[in-house]
Amino acid sequence: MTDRLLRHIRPEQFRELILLVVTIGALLFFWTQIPNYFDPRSINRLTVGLAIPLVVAIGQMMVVLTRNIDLSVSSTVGLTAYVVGTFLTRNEVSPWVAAVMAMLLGCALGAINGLLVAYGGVPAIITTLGTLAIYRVVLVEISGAKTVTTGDLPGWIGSLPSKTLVTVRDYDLRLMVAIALIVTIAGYLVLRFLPFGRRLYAIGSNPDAARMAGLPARRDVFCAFVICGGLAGLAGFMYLVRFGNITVTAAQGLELQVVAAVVVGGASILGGQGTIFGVLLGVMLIEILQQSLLRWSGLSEFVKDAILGLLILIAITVDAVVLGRLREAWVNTRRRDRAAARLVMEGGADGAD
Amino acid sequence: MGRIDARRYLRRWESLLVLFLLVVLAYNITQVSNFLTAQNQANLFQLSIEKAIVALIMTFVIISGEIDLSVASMMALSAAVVARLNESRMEHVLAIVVALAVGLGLGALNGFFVANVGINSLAVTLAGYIGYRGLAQVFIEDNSVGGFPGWFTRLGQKGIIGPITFSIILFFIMAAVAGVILHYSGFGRRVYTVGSNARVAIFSGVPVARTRIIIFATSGLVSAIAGILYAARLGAVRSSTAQGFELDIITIVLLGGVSIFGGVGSMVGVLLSIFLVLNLRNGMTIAGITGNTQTGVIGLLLILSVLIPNLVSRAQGRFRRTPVEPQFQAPRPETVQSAG
Amino acid sequence: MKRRTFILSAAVGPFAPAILASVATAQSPEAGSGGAAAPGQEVNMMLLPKFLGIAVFDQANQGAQEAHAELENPGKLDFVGPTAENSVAGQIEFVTNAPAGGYNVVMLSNNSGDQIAPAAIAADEAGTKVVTWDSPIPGAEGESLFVAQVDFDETGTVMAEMARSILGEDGGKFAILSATPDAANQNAWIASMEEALATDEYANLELLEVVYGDDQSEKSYEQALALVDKHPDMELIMAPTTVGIVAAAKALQDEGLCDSIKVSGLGLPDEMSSYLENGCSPEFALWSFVDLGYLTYHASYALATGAIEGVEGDTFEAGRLGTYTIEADPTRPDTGALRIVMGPFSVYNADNPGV
Amino acid sequence: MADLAPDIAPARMNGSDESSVVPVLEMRGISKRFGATQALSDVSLQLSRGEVHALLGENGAGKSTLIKIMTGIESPDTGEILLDGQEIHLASSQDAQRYGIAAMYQEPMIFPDLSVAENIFIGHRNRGKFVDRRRMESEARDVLSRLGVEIEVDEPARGLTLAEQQTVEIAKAISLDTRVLIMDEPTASLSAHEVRRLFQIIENLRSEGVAVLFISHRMDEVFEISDKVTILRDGQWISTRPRTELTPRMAIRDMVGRQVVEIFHRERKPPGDVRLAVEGLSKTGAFEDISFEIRAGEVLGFAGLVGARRTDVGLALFGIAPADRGTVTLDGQPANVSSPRQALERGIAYSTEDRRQLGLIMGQSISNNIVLPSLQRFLDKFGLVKRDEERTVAETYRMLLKIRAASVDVPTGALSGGNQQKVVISKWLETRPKVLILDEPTRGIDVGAKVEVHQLIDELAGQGMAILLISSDLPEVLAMSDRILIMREGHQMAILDHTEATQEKVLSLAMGQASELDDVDARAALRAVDGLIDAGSSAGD
Repeated sequence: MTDRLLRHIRPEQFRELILLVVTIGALLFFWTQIPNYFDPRSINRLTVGLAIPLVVAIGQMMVVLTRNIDLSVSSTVGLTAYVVGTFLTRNEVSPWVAAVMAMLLGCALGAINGLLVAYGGVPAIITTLGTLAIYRVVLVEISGAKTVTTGDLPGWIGSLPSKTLVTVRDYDLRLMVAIALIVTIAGYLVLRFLPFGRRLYAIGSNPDAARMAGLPARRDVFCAFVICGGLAGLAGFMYLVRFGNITVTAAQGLELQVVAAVVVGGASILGGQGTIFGVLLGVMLIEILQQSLLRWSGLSEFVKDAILGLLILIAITVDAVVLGRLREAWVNTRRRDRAAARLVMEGGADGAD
Repeated sequence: MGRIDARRYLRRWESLLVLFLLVVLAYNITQVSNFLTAQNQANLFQLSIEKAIVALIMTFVIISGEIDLSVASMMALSAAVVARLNESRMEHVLAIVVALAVGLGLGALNGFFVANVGINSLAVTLAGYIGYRGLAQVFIEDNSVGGFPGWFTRLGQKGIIGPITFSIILFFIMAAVAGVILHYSGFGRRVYTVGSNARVAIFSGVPVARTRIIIFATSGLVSAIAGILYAARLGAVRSSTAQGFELDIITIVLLGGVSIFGGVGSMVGVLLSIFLVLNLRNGMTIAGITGNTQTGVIGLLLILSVLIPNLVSRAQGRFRRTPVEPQFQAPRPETVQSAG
Repeated sequence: MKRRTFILSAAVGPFAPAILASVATAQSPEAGSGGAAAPGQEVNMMLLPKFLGIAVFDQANQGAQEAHAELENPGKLDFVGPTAENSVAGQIEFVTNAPAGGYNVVMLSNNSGDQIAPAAIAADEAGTKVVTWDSPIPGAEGESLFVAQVDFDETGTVMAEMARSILGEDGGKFAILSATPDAANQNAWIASMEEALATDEYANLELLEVVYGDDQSEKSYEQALALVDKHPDMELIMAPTTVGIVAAAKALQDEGLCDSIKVSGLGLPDEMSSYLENGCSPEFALWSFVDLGYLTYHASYALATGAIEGVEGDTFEAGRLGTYTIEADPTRPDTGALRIVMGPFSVYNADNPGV
Repeated sequence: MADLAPDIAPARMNGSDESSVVPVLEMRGISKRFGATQALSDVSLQLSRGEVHALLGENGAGKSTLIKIMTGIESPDTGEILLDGQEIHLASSQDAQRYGIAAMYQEPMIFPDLSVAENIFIGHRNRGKFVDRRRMESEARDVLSRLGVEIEVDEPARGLTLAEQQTVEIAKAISLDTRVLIMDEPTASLSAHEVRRLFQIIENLRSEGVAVLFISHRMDEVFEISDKVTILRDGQWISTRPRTELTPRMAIRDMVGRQVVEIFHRERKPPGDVRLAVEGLSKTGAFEDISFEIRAGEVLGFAGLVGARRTDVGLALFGIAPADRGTVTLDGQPANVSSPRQALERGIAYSTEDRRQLGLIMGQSISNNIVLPSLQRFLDKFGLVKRDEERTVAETYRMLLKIRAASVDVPTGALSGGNQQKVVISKWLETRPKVLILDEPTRGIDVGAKVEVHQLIDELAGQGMAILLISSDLPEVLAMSDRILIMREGHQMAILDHTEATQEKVLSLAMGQASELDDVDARAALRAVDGLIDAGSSAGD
């Protein structure tokens, strides 16, 4: 039975299936609990809430694939939001220019991480733990602890968050969500169809082999950090647009939320495994939980973090226990199939097994 | 990539820390007028004493090749438990015992998932990081709960010997005990063994799973102690108590020369790092440098302390480094994958 | 939901229905002795806000710097503070280290409730005065003096009055979006507003819930939207915090909800002007934080130089603001707390946009 | 020794016809120094088209350094590398790859998360800007069929057996138009059947004109497959001869630099009482119905081809991967153990062949490693380690087993393979076992150290220890054992007395239809222990 199942579906796909079912289950559950849950308004709120963590998570995942981690993303988001915000209070530029500025700044910050990790040989967790603090300090120092406020920003900042591309029966596709979706699709394409993307999997999957195979591992790891920084920069721009008021604490704590989403989405902390679709589901599940518990009167919102913690624990345990077994079973099924095929090919011999 | 001669490596690291410490001390003594007063010295410890205490057990955790991100959340949870029980008029000593038991139990639970279920500790304790603070929220919601008995807050705030508080005395006792256990006991030897190569440990009959569970359970217990001391010092508890402490604590330990890959590190290094960080913070605070900048300076120190030796040895061309450092305990078991 | 906040205003003065801007004139220039402290004396000052990164605290610093220059103080005036997530421990750290840093006065906007008391007492014993402003130490231990921006009991009435003026005579339902649960000033204001609501005057105003945005934009933003979804019949969000009010206004504007739900509370005219224009926030109130910093500095300077002793009835000259008298703090009875009330409240609306 | 080496470099012999005999790759006068060690001095080597060239030498002879230089991982201090007679410089492994030089190692460098096709083509440049899966997969199928193997190319490589992974690596090399393929101990972990298949592939490569540099410790393989043999010793070139002009005895002499007694000859003494009795031991998917007994002072050899599941029996007795059925008694007491700890308590010790991953903690000192399994005995009543005692004991082993190290504080990572093996054995001896299971105790160590290990086995047996010797080195098993148990695919074929055992007899019993279903012994231990780590069963305790 499992054999037959395993011939058609790989364990990784199975996990995504489970995650999808859980996500839909959560939606249905809250639908029965919260009035007007599938209202256009609620759905719009949910999708907009997804946008920023999703963009950061896509970048984070690229780094995690290479068996590294970037904890500095939250400071990058905060710093770019602040710097671009300050720039905008003094200069009138178009949204596009501002977004590109934010991404470039993010890339630069990511490049510092990438240099230290890929070329300086400093472990990623140490590097980004350091830059998490350092980028925040830069923010505090250049801001003199002052705040960017909506009032000082150009008018388009005020209208951008509610800017809607398509509306179907009051269900909006907001610009912010569209950006996040474009990033997600781009991430999917890069990881699936670019040699660079496949190399990221290779590097995390077996770093020694990557070196032996002559892959440009240093450069690729560096690039992964730059991309992660760039996307965090873009998220910084989105953050500025969405919240308008940027204080020195902007986006603090986002890093672990994003890592949690990536982990729940099935990317391995040890690199080499994970899909964009999984990350999307991971971000969605966490966001649904957070947003819904804030609005659910059946349970105090104060239990939401406890539930979130439990959820992560369940996700990783299911992964370790169930998927570990499945993967082993899958490998065995495959081998048995191959051996059987070979026996047939080689004329049967004395069917030993 | 195992470090072939860990001892020599550590000795070099510790010398570097001593040098840093001397520079900072020299600056503080000459530039800060009241630096050497007993009160200031006591303050210096008192203000970060909870982090220093947790850093002691975090040293064990990281040397054993694991990480515990849940310590600060555990501090908040134990403090919240004490506060909640105190509020519902439970005998205060009993409340403390319950909170300690919670710490021990949830720490052991972390350990169970790491050692017996086989999940990467980063993932397990990330769940704890979110979940334990979540439990604290369940207990005290977003209130600030205080009203502890007088003896409890006095214990956290008033000096026992001059300005030296109970927490400071406890820290030094715990540091001595931790040092002896890590470096001179059989358990300490096992911690290094498990962190260096868990497979060899299993083949040698070392109780690997039990060692890990003990480490994580102790981590929970010590975090609970620190959380309770923190509650006593502040006199009131919120669910956001000790937020962000975990990264400070890990930074202190790594700055002390403990390898994030496990198997390498010494208590002397960590103590030096604690003294360095405390003095640095004290000097900077008195010089009017804000908390954020302090953290940044320490972060920079952390990166430089790994980067500089790397660059030096590369300049000397002694060995090539691998382009991609494995992030956490390589090699990776193929059969089961860790997180997700 | 059961709350365990500090109940500060046990006794509340009589309510004048429409006090608003006119009432809170705090100066009492007729009161006796004291006078100006001699300028040019060395006093080392620390201005310690709740945390860094909030516009109003920058304004307070501006006022303090103004007074610092005016009094030709050769000592230092440092504007330092913790970050938001580390506010409680950070404030305690700064106050604890203040004597060693050679500060004579710490001017504190307390965000730590009574948790800061031990550090304040220790600082006081070590010769560093603790003068609070904006937000006091609830139990007043270790605190020499509190410089209140307005009469706290009055704030509740002002907020109730604004709520009624927005919701109309028929009243309606509203929620409060506060700062942190430890913020003594917000807690006192909310308590005072709840008392006001208990009177017949505001009987048709119903407070649905109090939530906390921790003075962080994003959390306040999310909380505001959650309030909207949780309470479909809510018509007003009252945010007695400058961060919360602007985040809530932005959230409602982004979601296009300003027609049905309004925002009010305490806000900076600078930050709120666009929401005043587009009707998201037709009315809000505040006082001058520049003046608050200025006054706090003067009071602290007078105290540190010995120009006043810091007892009830002392009066002193506060530069361009005139003369002030120290009085017992009626919002914190039985604690021996002393305060100076600055005032007045400014209410901003279409007639008085404030910018 | 230069006098022993006739100069047969073809280029110089037939100088006239340059184009046909210029070697594909020539290493000329290569020297390399690491700190105080001269790893290579003035070593030369020529590889020609379609030639299988074996490289022999003891551990530390400089083979791996030479390979690293050929693949651009290290650069030589002096000397030149010529490709088709043109000097080239290899700054990185990418450079080597570009010139068509590839290497494969004992442990295949596979990406378990990528598909087979991707594994083959991941290192390729100039395959266009995008990944064209369909084209890649069809090309991968082509390459694999050229090698005569059939593997599904669109599935993750984690599902492959070790041999299949090697095939993928060879396919990768071929797809890169590799002209020189270096194979570093490719057969070390393959079953006999798989070795045959590999040799078939090497034949294909030879006919395609690829130059193969083949490194192996197994003399029989070297003599079977290679055209030419080069021998290194102590970083120096000793000889290069056509295989036909070489005998194993000559090869060993060149490798060791002296005439050595190849095999230790053991005096058998009458054994004592039965120590370990095993009855009907079975483990599903591994081995079936194993029964034997070992007496005190007896050496029981475990012979069989790789894949015969001998290691699994050892792991079961030691409690790493306990058996499902059957009984084990030790000195008459039941000894079915479920963890190494229980095994050690009862006096069963197991020395693994994988020193690097399972045997020693390389970063820790000799003394720490030696006392590790018996740490409990070195603790005082406070649980503190009695360091003096620890040192004394470690010193004793250093003297007794002639471990060559400056002191017992030296980290084991700094020792040679043979000395590491002695530390491993010391560590188990210190547990004072009644039964010692030795799994491939002489694999990968040089001939001198091998003889010392054999002497040690003899002494231990003489002291009354029961020894279970698992070895793929048939002469070693024949020389050392009192009796020999022969396994084939998890089944016990026979137990022969040393008097009746001959190489032919043992081999004929051991050979048979080899199974391809499972990984081979060398990985069984790793897999078992990872199972413990991951599933974290209580067996660790």
